[in-house]
Amino acid sequence: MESLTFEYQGGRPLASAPPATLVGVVSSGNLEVLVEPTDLGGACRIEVLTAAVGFGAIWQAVLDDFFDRHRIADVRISINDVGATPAVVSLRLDQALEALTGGQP
Amino acid sequence: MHDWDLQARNRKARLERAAPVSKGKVVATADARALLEAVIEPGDRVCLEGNNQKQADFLAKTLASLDPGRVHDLHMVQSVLALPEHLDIFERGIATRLDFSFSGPQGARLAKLVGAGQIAIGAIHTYLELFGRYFVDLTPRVSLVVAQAADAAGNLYTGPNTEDTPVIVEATAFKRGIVIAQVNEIIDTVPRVDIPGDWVDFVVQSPSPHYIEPLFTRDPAQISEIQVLMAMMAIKGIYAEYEVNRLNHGIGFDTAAIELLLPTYAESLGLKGKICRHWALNPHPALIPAIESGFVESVHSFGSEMGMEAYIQARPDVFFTGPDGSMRSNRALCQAAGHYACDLFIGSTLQIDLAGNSSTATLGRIAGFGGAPNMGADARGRRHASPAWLKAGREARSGRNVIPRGQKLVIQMVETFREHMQPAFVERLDAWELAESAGMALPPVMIYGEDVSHVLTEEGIANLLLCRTDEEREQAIRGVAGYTPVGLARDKRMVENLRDRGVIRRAEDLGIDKRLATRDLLAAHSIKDLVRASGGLYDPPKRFRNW
Amino acid sequence: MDAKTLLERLFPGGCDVAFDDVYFSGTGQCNNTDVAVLGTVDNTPIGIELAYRMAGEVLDVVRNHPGRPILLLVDTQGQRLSHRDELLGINGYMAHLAKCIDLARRNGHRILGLVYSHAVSGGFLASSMLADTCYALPDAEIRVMNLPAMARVTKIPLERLTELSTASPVFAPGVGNYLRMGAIEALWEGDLADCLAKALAAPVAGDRRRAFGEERQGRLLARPVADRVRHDAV
Amino acid sequence: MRHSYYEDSARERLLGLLDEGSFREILPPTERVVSPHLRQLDTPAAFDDGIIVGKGTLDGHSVLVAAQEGGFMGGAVGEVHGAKLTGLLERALDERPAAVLLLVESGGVRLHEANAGLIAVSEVMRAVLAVRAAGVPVIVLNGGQYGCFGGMGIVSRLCDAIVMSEEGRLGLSGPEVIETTHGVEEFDSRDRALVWRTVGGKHRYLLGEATVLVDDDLAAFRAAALSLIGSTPDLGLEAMEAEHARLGERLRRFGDCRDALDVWERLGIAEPERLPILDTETFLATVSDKRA
Repeated sequence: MESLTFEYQGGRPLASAPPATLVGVVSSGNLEVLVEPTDLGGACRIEVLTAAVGFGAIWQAVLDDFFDRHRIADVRISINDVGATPAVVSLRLDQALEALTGGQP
Repeated sequence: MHDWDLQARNRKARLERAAPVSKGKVVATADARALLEAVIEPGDRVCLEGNNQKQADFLAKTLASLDPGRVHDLHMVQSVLALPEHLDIFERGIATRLDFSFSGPQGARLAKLVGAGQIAIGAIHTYLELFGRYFVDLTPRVSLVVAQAADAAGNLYTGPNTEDTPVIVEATAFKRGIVIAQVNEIIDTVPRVDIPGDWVDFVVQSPSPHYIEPLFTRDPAQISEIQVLMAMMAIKGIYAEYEVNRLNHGIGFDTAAIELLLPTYAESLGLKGKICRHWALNPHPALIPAIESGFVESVHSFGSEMGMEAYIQARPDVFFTGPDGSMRSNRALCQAAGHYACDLFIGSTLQIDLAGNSSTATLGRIAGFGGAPNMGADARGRRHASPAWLKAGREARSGRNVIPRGQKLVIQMVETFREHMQPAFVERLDAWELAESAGMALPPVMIYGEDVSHVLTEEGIANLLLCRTDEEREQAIRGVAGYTPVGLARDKRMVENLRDRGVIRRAEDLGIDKRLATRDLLAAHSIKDLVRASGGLYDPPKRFRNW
Repeated sequence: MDAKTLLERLFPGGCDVAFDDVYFSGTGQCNNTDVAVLGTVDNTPIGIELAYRMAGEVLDVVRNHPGRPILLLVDTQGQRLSHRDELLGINGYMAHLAKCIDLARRNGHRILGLVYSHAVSGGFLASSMLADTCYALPDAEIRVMNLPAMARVTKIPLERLTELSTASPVFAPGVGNYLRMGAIEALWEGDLADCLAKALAAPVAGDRRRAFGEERQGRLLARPVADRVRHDAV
Repeated sequence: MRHSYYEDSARERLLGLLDEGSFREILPPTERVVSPHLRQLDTPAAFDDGIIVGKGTLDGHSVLVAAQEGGFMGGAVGEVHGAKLTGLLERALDERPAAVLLLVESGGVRLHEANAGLIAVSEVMRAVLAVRAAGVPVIVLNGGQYGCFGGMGIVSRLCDAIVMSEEGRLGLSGPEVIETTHGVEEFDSRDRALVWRTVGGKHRYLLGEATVLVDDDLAAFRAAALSLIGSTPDLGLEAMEAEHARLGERLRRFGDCRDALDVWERLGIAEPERLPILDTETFLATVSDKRA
């Protein structure tokens, strides 16, 4: 198991503060993503707990791109991962944001 | 005076030695061993039938049980090393030399035996190459083949799994060799004659029906949403744009996803009747919904697939069937069809390098090639035109002062990471190391980069036809390699430039909403859905059922 | 301890218990009160016939001897593992036994369980664990799975499991672990007749195992989590 | 269009089953009440420990619901997971909803915390019976990919009714466990047709263990649950004696059967080998007067 934390600045706060949302399942090749609007002083914080050790650089790249796509602030994202591929991670993150904002930017 | 009839006299001597154990052409099951010891001579070139579907398993077992003191130094020529007995023959010292095409399940053991010096490999071929050499310099002296049934005159009925039998028997029988067939039953009249009796010397009933592997069945339940997305890109970004109507699909969940999206997604794009009408393909159960919805006009097959018999029989307008109603397959002819008459091949692989070369080789395993290289190669001898072929050719030649010609579409479809986070894109194929460690003349490349027209991943489609330099080609591949080390090392500006030029196209560039890429798009979600789509005609093997 | 010795020590004044292969049932006397006894011997697997038979015995006590306490003395290696038991719905037979024991409880029968030899998984779940209170002899064995098998299934190294099991009661076999986690009320030692008498006299108030687990520091989350789910406002 | 219950996650099932917007989760993932034991064994935890519990409405009727997530450790019961289920059932004693719905999907006890899981299942069993004794029906829905085995297989049969699809499986010991212990001759776990005709929904329905058999369709599960929430639990002596008689009759009638096909033939079903492939509607029509 490996624990990784990433923090991004410069995003925009959400229009409203929607309730927290969870997508995905903690199963082999999959992950769960919990997204919670919360006051982080304008930051977006992503905490990853993963069963696959040694992929920090790939997480960094995947999450950089995710943040570039959505540029959110004051959101805490928590991930429990069981070796999902970057494609699945990106998909779940996008789904979680979609579920959180109901498709509104 | 030169003697021009040595082969025929040798054949006669062999037949005479076998006379005591045969009644006409029929040999009792218990006498199979005696028969082989009578007709096979040390040093013979022996062809043992068995592809990745049906197996002459009883004759393989019998051959492996012979006394190496009497039968030895055989040169085996065969399509596939599938059964443990195929290697027992070498381990026991009965055979020493091998020419073959594919060894999937036995690849690791094969590598060990080669390493130990117990097998000398002549060459690893594609199916068509190997079949070709049966008529040039690898003609079998004795062939051990397999059929569903025989009559007393030796006429063989193969049922839907004709596969390699005709090409093996033709090469052997017309060069004075000996043909022995194992059959499930000996009956008075065969339902149809797949191999004429006067090409066959002996028939033996096997103690149990021959083994067939259901190799082409993919359970729709295991198709992922990523594979659905990739299938959407294949249909919209390639099949529709090139108007692909004649094609072959590799085996895999990626291609099964495409088959299952035809009646739903492709239909919604108005593509019925415009794409995917003619196939060189085994009867994939995943194709049933597309057939039922009227997408598919014809399918010719290398072999059959377990459980599809009744469905095929009920759809004679689509499949090639005999007067008895059951399918007639033929691997050699379908391989030729796939190579020359198809506009597109799409399949998966394990590794792709920066030039687009792909390989399924892994260290410690000698896997071979099978049919993919013939499907996945531009047919340089092709002369007839089609819209897809012409468009691909135009793209490859635009801006160059060369005479116009067409080109085949060869698509490598892979997720950037395989399971356990193994990257599909690599700087250097493992095939190089394998070649060095196994003393091969060349690294075993499945599909050469120069033949690949597109690389499709969940990140998008790289159209290699439009690349003008090796550097562009490399960046186009890096550009769809996602978060693999190869992908992360891309030149971002160059990749964006390639995207602007349409060399790289992402899902959004194709107008595909990724949110729609869910399993809901699949025309069947389970094997049971396939059974229902077939009107109850498809009868899947037990292991694929959940009812 | 074998069942006959056990019965002699539980009922020094004698008891009327009939053995039939691995099954036994009857009555014993404790302070002039009749106690229904049923159980198994020889570390037996509980299949559908045995579960059915025990359920019938419990129903018989409820029908014919209102209020009579029931003492469960089940020695089992767990449910019987067979295709035929699954075919006929062994889970339903186990559930039926559990329902019958619960019926007896609701009809005023005191239900006691005593693990005197082995108690494993399904066989334990459907019998003694349904008792008002369950006790054990100190040298009895209670488990779901032994550690080597657990290591195979979970793919966690055996050394790691063995090491952790010295500190955590949560997965390793052992009566002590079940005591700490609250599933075993107490260990019976010394005068077993006296233990039985005291247990029959003790008051009962619902399922207290979570509270014991928390008090004994063996199972810290079950009680607060269940309480929160029961009472949190939503 | 059908919406597959089998393919959905527990969360999707639960949201799709209840009236839209009515679900309120208790101890939601944001509370992060995770299993401490998994972390200790270097195994990933889930924020809801693989079970979602809460309240909502079903066609306006107030219900308490729990859904097990088979994808997470096979839906197995650990300390937190089990305590959430027990707590929810006990909540029914206070709130008296129209019913408690259990969307089961579980391999049984979670081995990583085996003792805690076993005790937890026993607490769930006691709680189910307490809720029923208080007059609140407990209804099981079983149609997930991982089936329902082990302790949860027993729990299911303690409830008022079981709704199954033919894809659902219900048993005690999983086929793999039996094969590992007694060999492939006893139970070939890879023979999926054998597995399903032994523990699958159709056989369970024919034996009378599943109350209702539905298509693998979320709406069909919802309709079946709705049809059952009015039932009145009966745990009295006569009811138990009647159940005892039924189970005894099953033993007498089918005790020597070696395969589900023997059972079905004995039930008087013509061409029993055809049953597995029939769609639900045809199956129900074929067996309507033949159930045990």
